[in-house]
Amino acid sequence: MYTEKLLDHFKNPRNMGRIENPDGIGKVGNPVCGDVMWIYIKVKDNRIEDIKFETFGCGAAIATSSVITELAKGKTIEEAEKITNKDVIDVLEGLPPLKKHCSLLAEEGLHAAIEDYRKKQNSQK
Amino acid sequence: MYTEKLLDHFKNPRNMGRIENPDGIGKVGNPVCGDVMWIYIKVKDNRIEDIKFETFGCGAAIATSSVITELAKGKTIEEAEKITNKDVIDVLEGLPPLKKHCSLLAEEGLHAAIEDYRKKQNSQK
Amino acid sequence: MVYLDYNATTPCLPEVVEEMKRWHTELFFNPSSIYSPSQEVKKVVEDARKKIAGFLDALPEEIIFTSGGTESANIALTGSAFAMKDKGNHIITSSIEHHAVLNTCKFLEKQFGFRVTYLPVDRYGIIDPEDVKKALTEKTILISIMAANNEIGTIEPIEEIGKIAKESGITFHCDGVQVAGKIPVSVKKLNVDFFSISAHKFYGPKGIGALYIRKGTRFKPIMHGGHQEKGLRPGTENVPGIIGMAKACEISKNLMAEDASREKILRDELENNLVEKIPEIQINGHPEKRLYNTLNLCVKYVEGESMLLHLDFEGICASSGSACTSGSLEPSHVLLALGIPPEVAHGSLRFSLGRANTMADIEKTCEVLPKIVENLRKMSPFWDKK
Amino acid sequence: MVYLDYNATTPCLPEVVEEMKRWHTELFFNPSSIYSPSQEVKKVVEDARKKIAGFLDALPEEIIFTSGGTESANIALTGSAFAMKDKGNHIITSSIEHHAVLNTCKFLEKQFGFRVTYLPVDRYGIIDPEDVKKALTEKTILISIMAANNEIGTIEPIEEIGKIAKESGITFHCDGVQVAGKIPVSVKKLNVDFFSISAHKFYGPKGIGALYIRKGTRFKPIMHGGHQEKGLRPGTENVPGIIGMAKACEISKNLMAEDASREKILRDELENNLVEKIPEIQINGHPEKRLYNTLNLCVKYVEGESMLLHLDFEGICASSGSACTSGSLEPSHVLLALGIPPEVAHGSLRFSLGRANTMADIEKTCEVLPKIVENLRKMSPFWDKK
Ligand SMILES: Cc1ncc(COP(=O)(O)O)c(C=O)c1O
Ligand SMILES: Cc1ncc(COP(=O)(O)O)c(C=O)c1O
Ligand code: FES
Ligand code: FES
Repeated sequence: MYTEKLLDHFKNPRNMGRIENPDGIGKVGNPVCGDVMWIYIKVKDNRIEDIKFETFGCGAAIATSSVITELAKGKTIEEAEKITNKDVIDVLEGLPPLKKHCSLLAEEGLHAAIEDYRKKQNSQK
Repeated sequence: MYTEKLLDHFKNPRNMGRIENPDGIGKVGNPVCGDVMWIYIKVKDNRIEDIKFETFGCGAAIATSSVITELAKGKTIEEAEKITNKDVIDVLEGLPPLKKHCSLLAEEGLHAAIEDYRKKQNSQK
Repeated sequence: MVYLDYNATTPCLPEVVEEMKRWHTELFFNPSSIYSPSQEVKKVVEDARKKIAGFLDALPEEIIFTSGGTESANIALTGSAFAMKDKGNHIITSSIEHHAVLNTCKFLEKQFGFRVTYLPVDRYGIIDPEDVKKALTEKTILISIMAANNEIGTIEPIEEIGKIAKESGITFHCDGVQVAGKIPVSVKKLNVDFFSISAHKFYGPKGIGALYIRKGTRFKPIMHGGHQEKGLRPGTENVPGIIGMAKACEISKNLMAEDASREKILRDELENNLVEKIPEIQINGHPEKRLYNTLNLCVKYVEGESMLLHLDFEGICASSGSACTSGSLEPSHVLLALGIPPEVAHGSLRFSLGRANTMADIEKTCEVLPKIVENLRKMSPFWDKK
Repeated sequence: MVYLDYNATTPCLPEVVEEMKRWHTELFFNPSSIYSPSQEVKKVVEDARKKIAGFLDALPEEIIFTSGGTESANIALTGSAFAMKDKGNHIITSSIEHHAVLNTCKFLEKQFGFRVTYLPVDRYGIIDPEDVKKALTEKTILISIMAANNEIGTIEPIEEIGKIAKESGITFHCDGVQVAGKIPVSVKKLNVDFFSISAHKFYGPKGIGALYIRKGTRFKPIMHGGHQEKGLRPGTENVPGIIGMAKACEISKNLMAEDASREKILRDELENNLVEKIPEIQINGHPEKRLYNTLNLCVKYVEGESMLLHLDFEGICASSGSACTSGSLEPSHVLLALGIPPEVAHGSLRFSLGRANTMADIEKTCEVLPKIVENLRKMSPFWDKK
């Protein structure tokens, strides 16, 4: 059901863990499947210097978490905002139809973290 | 589905054929299955001296024809009248449920032949 | 033994049995499970679906697996009746369908108030597409016509009827149980929305069949449960059966042309010989538009079962109609629909040939049957009369 | 490979496959045909019926063959609903039934206006017979309660419920799919009117099942066609499947006691070890009234599928619920019915043991799973929090 690529990210998730005192944190979940994803970002000079995730979820949730953090790492905030679930699916070389929403969760998680970062920036101004 | 006994009577039917100028003839049929049985009797001194059948019908129809003629042969009219389909089934060591009516056809055939004989006797009086 | 009842069922090919074996034992996994051995099973099931789709010129997602032809027909009929009862309550079928179709129609009539038109056939068993057209009403939701009749072998003008159905936007089920494996089928060309097949009729295993459902066709499942087959036909998949059916499709595809020409020669030989040797018999079904393996005839003044028993004594397996009506006393509804009088219909025999038959089988039958008929006619009150 | 998903399906025994073989090939005849080879097949089918009847303490004429547990349950439910809709429209079932029962109930509710009471269960999954009694109304026509739950293994008080059903004259269907072959069954003692079984759950072939129907029980067939199975379940008989199922019954009968004691030891070992080694897990199902082969547990702060994938990497086959809901995202309806919060229910694992399991399998699982859980918990936002 899952691609080799996905299983690899699932087995060896990149950027797994937590960032203490992150610049932004995105906490998203899907009420239907109950899966939850937290994305932490550290931003420096408008660039995502570090990114980590914690995920309670299915194989696809974990793998898409891993992929989205890889895709976002090193990107500017604006670049990172343009990353979509489609990019994640492309990296994974496909997802079962039922699992499309897992990649959306990853997209939402990254976007929520960026929004959180922006909010914090604004409140510091 | 059929007993050995039945198959034997079917294969080697006893008293098969026609009696020219019979003393009685019974022509019976079942409208549902379309089977038809004709029983001819020759009576002497109130005794069924000879009996023959012609049957268009299933295996059970042919076998029960054979058996009923064997059972009736040599009997007095009164004795023959007492022969029922149950006697036929006993000789055959059983009949499939769907084929019970075939033995009734045989009983009816014999009784019709006796009735015909009686009628003819009465009209001769 | 001479087996001449291939329309009733066929032997499952040894290579099909062999193919199924490991999916019973080592690779027994439930295809719905998540672990990799199951994923392998799932893949093989989907490969089988592709093969069967290819066999019918359909898409894989248009095939669901069932327990046989009867279930396929029931899903198509009851399933579309229930799904479209808001649209109408009228069904068109023919008077010579298999009981899987006829009795499902009767069920829908009696239990759910559907109205069913049973179209007549001509003396050869052909359904006139014009009759289908004329029977259409505003309430018509479904047409169900068989591709070829199991008793007499007559092949129906499905493509024409399919065109009519398509033009009028009516769902069309075709009972293809007797053609699948005998004649190449393209559900696309036939313009059908449902097509039923049963593996044991083409050297596959018993207990497995398929239903082609054209994409977008409205119907409701008749069974409910897990979401195997996308919930359209729940229940743990009969994996070995599915694989066996796919294998049987493959083999049939390869051997079909060869089977056809060989069996036709044998069947014609049987037909010609019996017509020559037995007086007062009649051949039923269409002279040309007929399955190449099927010979149905009526022997006047003799009843069918008694001939079958004598044939059996000689080691010849034949039937007098369809196997699944052998518990019935009435003459074949198919023969009656052809206009054959009941007493003649009672003397029917069906020989249906298959892959293992040889000329010796035909010769034996031609030698044995005339004698049987002669002896039984001697016993018949009707024959003597003449 | 360590297979711990016997409740999903079991391998078909080689001797069962062997037994079926000749009925596929040499003895392929349609049991409904008239010639003697078919009569032999017919006889074997009836012998199989006797064996299966014996297995359930029923009469042979009370057994019909189906394509599996799902079909059996559908016939029992839809069949009695349609037959008794003049009498009432109320059905009682439980909230932890298999989808074959639940979704058929939903179908009857939505499509035909039946009312269904889904009884609650206690924290162990036990249905209180008193609740059944209280749910009875004048309109109640059917009770359907499973003998043992496929996910958590809890064994229900069928005999008591059967008594209530009998006293009130209500038809009682028991989904026995998970007990057949694991526990001796007497339909007489249980006081059930319908009992569903599926051969692939007890080392028989897939695609075949049976339905016990107590003599005199009112129901209508859900499929229509020829008069196989007295017209109650038409379609050419799956002869090899029937014979295979009978053989599997026979073998199960002989091995049941031995299986039970061996599997119970292994299951308990697995349970005790995991409880000891993994913090914050909970065992689901009744501590004693539970199938001896089933262990269902929730691992807090971890999701089930991710554990299953890691187990699969290690060659261990398990499931998180029933195989046929693996296409669903929602947590198990069974666990929710026990009152388990959704986020905990998401972390469920089911191990179901069978005949081939050894202590080495258990040891391996106990070695592997704790590490998997540890790693996944590291990844979990919830675990870290503590
Ligand atoms: C034309 C036709 N339709 C349907 C069926 C039913 O198929 P099955 O008995 O495999 O369910 C048959 C054969 O029995 C048939 O010949
Ligand atoms: C309790 C229960 N009922 C019914 C079924 C359905 O059986 P099948 O999948 O063989 O149709 C299953 C298994 O899938 C089950 O565990
Ligand atoms: S199943 Fe919902 S995130 Fe994967
Ligand atoms: S079937 Fe009617 S007499 Fe035998």
